[in-house]
Amino acid sequence: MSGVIDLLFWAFGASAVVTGWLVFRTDSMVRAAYWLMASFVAVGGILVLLDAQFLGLILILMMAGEMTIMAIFMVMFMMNPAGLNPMTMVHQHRASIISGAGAFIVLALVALFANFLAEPVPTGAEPTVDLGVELLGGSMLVFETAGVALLAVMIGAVALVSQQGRFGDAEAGSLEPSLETEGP
Amino acid sequence: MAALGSALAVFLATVLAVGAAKWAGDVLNPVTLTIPERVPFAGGIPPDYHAWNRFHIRWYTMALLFLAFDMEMVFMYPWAVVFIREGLVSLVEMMMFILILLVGIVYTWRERGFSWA
Amino acid sequence: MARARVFVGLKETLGRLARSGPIPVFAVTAADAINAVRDLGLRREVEIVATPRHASVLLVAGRFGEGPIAGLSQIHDQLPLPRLTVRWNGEVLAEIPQARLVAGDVVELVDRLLALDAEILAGALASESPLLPDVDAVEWRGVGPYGHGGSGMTGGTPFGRPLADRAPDRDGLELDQLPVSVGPWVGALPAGLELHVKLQGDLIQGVEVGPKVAVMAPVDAFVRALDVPTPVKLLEVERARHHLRWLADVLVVHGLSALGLWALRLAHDLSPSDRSEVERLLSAVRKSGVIKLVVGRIRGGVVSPGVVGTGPIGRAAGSGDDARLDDQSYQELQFQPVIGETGDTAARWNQRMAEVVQSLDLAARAEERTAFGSGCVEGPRGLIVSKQPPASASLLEVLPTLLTGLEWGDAVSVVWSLDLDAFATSVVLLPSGTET
Amino acid sequence: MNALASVVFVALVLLVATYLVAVIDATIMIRVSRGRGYTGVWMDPIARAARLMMQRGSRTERPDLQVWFLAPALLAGLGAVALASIPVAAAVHVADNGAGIVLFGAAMLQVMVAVFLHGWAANSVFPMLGAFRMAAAGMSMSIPFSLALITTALPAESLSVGAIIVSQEGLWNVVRQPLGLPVYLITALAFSFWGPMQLPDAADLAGGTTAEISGVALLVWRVARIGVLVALSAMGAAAFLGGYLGPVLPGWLWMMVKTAGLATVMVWSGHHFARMRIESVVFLGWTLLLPIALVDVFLSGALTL
Repeated sequence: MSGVIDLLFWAFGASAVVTGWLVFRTDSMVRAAYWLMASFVAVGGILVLLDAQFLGLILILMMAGEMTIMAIFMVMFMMNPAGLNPMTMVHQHRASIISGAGAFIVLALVALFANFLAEPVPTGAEPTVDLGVELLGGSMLVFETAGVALLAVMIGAVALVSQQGRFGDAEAGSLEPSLETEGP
Repeated sequence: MAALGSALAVFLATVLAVGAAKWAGDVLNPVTLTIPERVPFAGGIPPDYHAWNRFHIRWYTMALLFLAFDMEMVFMYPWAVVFIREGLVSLVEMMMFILILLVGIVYTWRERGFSWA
Repeated sequence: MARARVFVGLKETLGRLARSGPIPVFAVTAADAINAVRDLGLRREVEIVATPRHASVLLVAGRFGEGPIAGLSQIHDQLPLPRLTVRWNGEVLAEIPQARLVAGDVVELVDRLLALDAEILAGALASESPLLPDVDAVEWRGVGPYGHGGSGMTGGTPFGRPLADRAPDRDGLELDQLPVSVGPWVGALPAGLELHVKLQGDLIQGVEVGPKVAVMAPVDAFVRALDVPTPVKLLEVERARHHLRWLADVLVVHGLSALGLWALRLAHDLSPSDRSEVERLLSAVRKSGVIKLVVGRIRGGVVSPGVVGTGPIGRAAGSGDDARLDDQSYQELQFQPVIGETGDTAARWNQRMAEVVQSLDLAARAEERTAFGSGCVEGPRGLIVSKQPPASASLLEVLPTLLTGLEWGDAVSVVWSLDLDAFATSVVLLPSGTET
Repeated sequence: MNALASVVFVALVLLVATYLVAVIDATIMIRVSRGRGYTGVWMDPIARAARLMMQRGSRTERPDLQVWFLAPALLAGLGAVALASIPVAAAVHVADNGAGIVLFGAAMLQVMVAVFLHGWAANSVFPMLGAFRMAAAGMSMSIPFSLALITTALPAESLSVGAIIVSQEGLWNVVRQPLGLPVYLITALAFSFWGPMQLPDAADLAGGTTAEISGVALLVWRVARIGVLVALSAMGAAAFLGGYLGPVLPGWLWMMVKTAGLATVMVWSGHHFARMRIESVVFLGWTLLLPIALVDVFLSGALTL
């Protein structure tokens, strides 16, 4: 059993890295977005292997929507969205190589030298339940604040992009009729 | 976890089997197509342009709203599991959370964010 | 060798199984064959499909003008193998001389189709080879730095076609505007209508009507009634049948193919006694929500009586114009036209559905009365005056204004609600001896 | 079940169920269109499948070929994995883990991805319009869809489908949460792009995302789409109609009857309700179904306490 799990871990790990790399190798915006999703799905698989089934699956669930939005907005705003003419997805080579290599070294050092707990998850532990209790108990304030933050995000997004407002076209100023000033 | 292993096996097996079926279909009827046979169909007149373009979605407001609500869904799942255990507190807390988000929906609806831009 | 035998055996079995199902047919239809093709759709042996990619048979029905038919060779090549072309009730095709000629009614056509299909499934008959030459429309292979025809980020003709250009939009974003030619032969639009549409996203920013296909004028009971007084009963049943057939088409476009088939079946042998059955159909159509929840929600698509003042379109917009009011027989029957108000897409649906019932009612009371015959008739699409193009011909001029700004699906709904005829979609050739 | 048994089991269930739904669809089609005296419904799906297997596949001139090939297989795989997350009888399941409804929801959201990719990859205008319609419909419907399912987890205190079924021993969720099943069924139509929500493959797009495919690819796409419908019906039966619970008959038979019932309702709706406009779908999802689903959550929650 543990042999299979090891195998799956390496398979998921390798696919996460390879698909992540493919994000930058493709010319198509849609492919890039969904390669990224594939990478997240592989990470979700690793989370499941770590017995965090809910977190792993919810990652896969969420990324379907999020990456579709990413694909759609990239298609909407990028020139040549399908990559019919070859182009490069990587820019600022020197800076990205340095930061990439730096991040890799730091993470590798952490992986090699950090003192990880070797405790397996106790049998009978229910991570989903613990998560729920935490949300409603200790982290209640954080959770409700997240609600307010999400509301702010929504209103901000709508205010920025909505073209036809309540009081007519946004470009016309969207003034409430009672506030209409005299003259043109 | 073993259950999810089975799920993975089912998924991969179906995808592979379907792939094999399509491969068999291509073996039965080898695909060699001429250029006109590959022209996209829109009623008989060949297209002048590639269909792939900067596609203007008319519901971008809704797409942004979806991002926020997708986050909210993540909280709902663990909440549902501990709902009875935590009792009234959980109901009130989640109601507060949802009511805050509903303001966003009402605002978007008032700004006509759900109709085609 | 053994493997080849297995494949042959497998193909034979599949062919035998496939024969018991419907033959998918893609139809290219001239005006005088539209009703025949609709009747063909009633047969279980045949299924009319919306795209050539799903079809086994290309059916070219009815009489066209001389010369090649726009888009026909292209569509022929878009059919997957094994494919077959059948020419029904018309001359030999210049572009597909090997097409099998069939003359006769639906029964004969279906018999011939079944025989040909069985042969082709058994491999006894070779599939038709492509018509168009296997060459690129635009030189692109080996062109440019990557050999794919493109240049820079968006320039050139990568893989044979350019990329769309940007255009400003009503919401201030400047994104790509994709010019597409839709039609003349696509299930989503009336046969023969070719639209050059500028799409930004799924929204239409501009419409031009493409070149028209030449077809022979269809002759129906209403055209004959121009010269000969015709029984009211016959005319009104024909009118109801016409509207039911229109209903069948639009129901299919709105995803209600089963109800559409019911409408066709009713239209096929309609008589005034079918009124209760027709009302059941109409009630099912109303309950489907297609009028209130679908076409009723389209913003736009209003045709004012000033544009078309006659026929169901005019009456749906509040015009009281109806040639039947001036006819003595109809006066005796105390005919009063149904008149709508808004003139939008839903009003046109309601108008035609009300007129079906009204026509059946008139037909039931008409007894032996005859009407018209003096050069002017109230046809199912409005006033027909002999030797003049019908009013519906002018509908195409308003199409660009009607459709601009609509989402693609809404635009399709509006187009179908206009019940465009050959005079609108095509160049109509009259039989020799008659003037235009 | 071990992996091999799971694969065989799901494949069998999927094939049989897909065939039955195709027969139900043909029967309803004939009844509604008043085509009397036709007895070929049992043979009809097989004949259509055989014809498509003999047909040569098609390509457009510059598609995203791998993606185009992958999409039908992906849709089939997602239908299978969604079906696998549902117990067919007490303790007989393939992949109902502690988070079965999350697995199911993830598969359904990925259906949106599969359809989007299918339409995008052809590089043709009708499939592409279909792809973007699916994205809009999927996003509008996914929140009420998930909420309806989450509500069924409230009395069960678990995200596992098996636990949700067990929690309905006294009273089915369809009675306890009357708003849930209608919301679930409407949104399920969107994820199986069926009937009133048949937007990506619609007739006004000449077949939409399928407009450019023929042969085996078309067959796979159609079968997979029915497979998704079956999975959605089975989940509806498990989450709202008590799954395998029921008197007299064995559990698996109850599950089958309930699934077939819901599948029939969805297929029936396809022949009786017109396809909605995409704008209306977005509006419906956000301004009607979402508030109803929220009321459902809190009302059922208050009643559960």
